[in-house]
Amino acid sequence: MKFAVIVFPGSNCDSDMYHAAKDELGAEAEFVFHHETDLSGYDGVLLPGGFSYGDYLRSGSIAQFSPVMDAVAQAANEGKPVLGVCNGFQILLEAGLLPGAMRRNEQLTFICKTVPLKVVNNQTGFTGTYQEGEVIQVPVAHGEGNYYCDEETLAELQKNNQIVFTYKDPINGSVADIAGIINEKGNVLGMMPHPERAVDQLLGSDDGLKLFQSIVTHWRDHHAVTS
Amino acid sequence: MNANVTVYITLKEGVLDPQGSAVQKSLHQLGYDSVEKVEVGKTINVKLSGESKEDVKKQIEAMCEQLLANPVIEEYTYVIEEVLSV
Amino acid sequence: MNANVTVYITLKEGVLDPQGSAVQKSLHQLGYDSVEKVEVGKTINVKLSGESKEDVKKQIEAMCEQLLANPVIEEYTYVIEEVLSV
Amino acid sequence: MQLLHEPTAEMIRDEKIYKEMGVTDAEFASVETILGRLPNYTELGLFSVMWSEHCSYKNSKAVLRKFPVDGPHVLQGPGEGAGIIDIGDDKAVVFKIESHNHPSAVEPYEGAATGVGGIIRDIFSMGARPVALLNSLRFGELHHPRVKYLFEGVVSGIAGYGNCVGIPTVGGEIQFDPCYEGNPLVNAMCVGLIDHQHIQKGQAKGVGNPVLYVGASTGRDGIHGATFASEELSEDSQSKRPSVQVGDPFMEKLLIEACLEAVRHPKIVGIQDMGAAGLTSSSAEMASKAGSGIRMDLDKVPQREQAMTPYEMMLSESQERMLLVVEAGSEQEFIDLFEKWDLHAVVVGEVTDDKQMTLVHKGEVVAKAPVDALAEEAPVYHPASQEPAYYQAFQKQEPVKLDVPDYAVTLRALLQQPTIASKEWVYEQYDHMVQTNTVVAPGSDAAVLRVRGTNKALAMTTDCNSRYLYLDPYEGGKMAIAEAARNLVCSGARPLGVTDCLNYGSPEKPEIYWQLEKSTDGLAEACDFLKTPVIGGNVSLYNETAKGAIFPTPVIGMVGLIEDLTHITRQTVKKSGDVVYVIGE
Ligand SMILES: Nc1ncnc2c1ncn2[C@@H]1O[C@H](COP(=O)(O)OP(=O)(O)O)[C@@H](O)[C@H]1O
Repeated sequence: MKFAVIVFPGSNCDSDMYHAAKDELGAEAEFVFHHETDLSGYDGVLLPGGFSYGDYLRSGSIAQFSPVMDAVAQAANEGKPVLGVCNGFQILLEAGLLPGAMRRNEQLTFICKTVPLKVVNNQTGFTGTYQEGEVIQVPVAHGEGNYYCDEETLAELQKNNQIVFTYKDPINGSVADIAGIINEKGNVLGMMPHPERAVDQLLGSDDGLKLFQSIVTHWRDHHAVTS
Repeated sequence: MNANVTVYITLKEGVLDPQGSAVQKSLHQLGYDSVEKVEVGKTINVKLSGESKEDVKKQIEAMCEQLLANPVIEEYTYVIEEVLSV
Repeated sequence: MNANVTVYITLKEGVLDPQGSAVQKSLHQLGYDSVEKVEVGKTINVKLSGESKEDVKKQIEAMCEQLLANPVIEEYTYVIEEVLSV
Repeated sequence: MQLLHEPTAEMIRDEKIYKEMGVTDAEFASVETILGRLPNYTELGLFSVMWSEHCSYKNSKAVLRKFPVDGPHVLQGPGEGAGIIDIGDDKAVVFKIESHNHPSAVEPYEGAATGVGGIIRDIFSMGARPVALLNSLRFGELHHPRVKYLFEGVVSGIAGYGNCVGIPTVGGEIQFDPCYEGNPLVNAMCVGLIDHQHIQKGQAKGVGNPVLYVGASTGRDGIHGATFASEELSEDSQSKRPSVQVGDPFMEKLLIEACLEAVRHPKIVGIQDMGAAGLTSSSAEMASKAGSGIRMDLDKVPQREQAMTPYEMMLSESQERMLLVVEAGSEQEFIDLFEKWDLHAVVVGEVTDDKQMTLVHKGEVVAKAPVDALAEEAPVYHPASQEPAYYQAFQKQEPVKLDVPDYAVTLRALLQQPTIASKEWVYEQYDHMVQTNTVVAPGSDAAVLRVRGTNKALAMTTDCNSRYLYLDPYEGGKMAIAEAARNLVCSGARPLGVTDCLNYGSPEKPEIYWQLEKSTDGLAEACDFLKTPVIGGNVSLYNETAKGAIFPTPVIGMVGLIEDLTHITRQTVKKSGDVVYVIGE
């Protein structure tokens, strides 16, 4: 399986994402610059954290128009797995690939620490190797991670099982403590916590590795016949 | 027409405004007890030109929908001022 | 008097405005070629009461100096609107 | 300091206008001798910033000479943007600390943010990838609203900048004491990693080679920032508004990536950031180090504001700007390289052989001065030194015997002191994990980062107990070095070297100069003894307000090497039943 790691000029978790996919997971991975317009050669897309275009105005607002985003939308349409982490999640929201919006953290300060996350839905192509309800340790690092959606959308998310991760304890004011959601089709996941920072015990946790392993397992299961 | 447009962007009613609440709390701490509510918004001042006022309006609304405001949480109003060349 | 005051905060002339430049660049990339300049500022809407318009004015100016604006890089103006109770 | 009409050379002399720029009578006379004529306003501006304490170290050169600067592993000692130490495997560590005290006193968020931006540029202009940030902060007592405002602003400024550029802020220290009330200290340190072959120097060699300007355009911000840093803070410091610069971390991020690509280009000759004294110091220093001259056409300098004068352009301290010299004929390759990162590089001048800085504006030569005189020949002062009365009184005192009736009560009281209490509120605002190398995060003795591609790790810390230094500068100086070394050793590292930031009051006061002398004696002796050479640093004098000077505060940044990842140790107690030892006297 071959991943594209999208690099916006202000991405800063792109290398971390690349290392997680390539070195820790052992998959193929390549950086794809934001000017590119073709992702047909990749099986999955990783949108890393950072500050895409400086994140002035609103996080991810300018990135939604970058040339590569049309290709990301196309990959999503084709059913390829698309994972947006932190700024990647913000971009998916701004681009309308996931519902809702981000506000500044309730406490108005940036927050960086490892927090317990609940795996609410393990029936996705990203969480298959977790147990349902499992609590995992994953770092967060964001200033605008206060997820918002209106009540209708929230009801919809709940009904369709689209809430994949929640914070075990409230950390930033997010509606329903949402930390990560998936699209209806089940192939686009956005999450504020950084699984790519939790792939090595040396750095404190490797609970995020299973997420990447799940993607590969899911992909293999669905491509077993053709490849 | 040359125009100077100010776009005002505020959070939609019902969307909690963490910045507004924080400012309100600080003002109370500073002793401004009569403050009842604080809301923080953004202004974006755009200098541009268009064929007519209609055209400027069309451009600004398109910009707001596309980029300047996020319709999920924000709403906008704007004021167009004509700039007469010197 | 009950008042609804809107404070407009902008960067002082000559202070770098990375936000404005970023938005401007993005608007150009989206094809809005007629955009000449973009500046980003803040609005703070304060609902408060005072003994008189003078008093409201005094309070608001004090708030601006103390907290709302950063006099080192920002300047402010405000508009006071009287709210007649229903 | 925005004049509609610049004064003529004669007016500058007759009305002693040079004094407004911090130039003394004697210094003005030597400028006249060097030029063989009266300087014009622009030329005087060049000298005034290059000869400010901040750029020339005219009051501190003598004490800096005491520091040991060599060692078997030192690849670059003081004299470049940052020092470099070999760590084996063909890799080296690059680090430096710098102050941004006065800007932070006036505008805490931007002052701290631009301090971080500046030190990062010092590291990547050596060709190194910045891998960690640390800081060292001093404030007055937290119950003052202004202090609280400064503290919160500084912390969020450091966070705002470091988090955006994607360099983890992994360590630091904070002390609260009334002596810092009007004059907080904000020192920022950056650590980078480099492969030996990519080490760059800031030199302008090769007659005819083009000089490229890249990054943010030049505005009127920060004019005379270097001079501002070399004066005491006074009531009207607040009104010296143009000295405040606003940082653009996104621009910095683009510069990091683009410049790291540029230094790997075979046709790069030299690169330096425009820090204090902006275009003036970068161009003069690059030319002086290479034994060349430099000629610049100021009309080519990207400008953010209208009708800027040569004086304003040369003295602006607008942030996020770099100066490069490349081989003639290759300029387009570099322009294209920067374009890829949405950065605009322009040729603003060329290297000459006349050892002069020549500035052209609207087709006319508007300033000409020898680069060595600007960069190297500032006067060196040996201020008077005198043992302060307070110190003599302390020496005569009987040792105080502390009466502690209830240890639990005292312990709790101590732990509530802001200086001692947990700093979690601060470091949770810093992204300390980005780049995924942080093995030991903030909260322990030293931060530890693994070095990818090796089995090694680096430990790093900043330390200084200024109270000790006030009580006894010499012993306190030794203790600052020893404390930093202990923090590294406790993490499993062997200390490699030191960067220091000497924060003191006005050297023109004999008691302050005495503190500077004695404490640097102690620092130098301890560095010598522990074999931790000083490979770079920064001096910040004139940290005074009307209420007096700060404690002598030489902040020590120290970096150590852990040879094996399994040797990393942490501060936390492991499990109950473990034995506790006390080592030492
Ligand atoms: N306190 C100090 N200890 C050791 N070296 C110092 C100290 N202060 C300054 N230096 C060194 O002197 C050299 C010149 O400093 P400076 O002109 O400030 O360079 P920069 O502009 O890059 O800070 C630098 O290499 C710096 O490391």
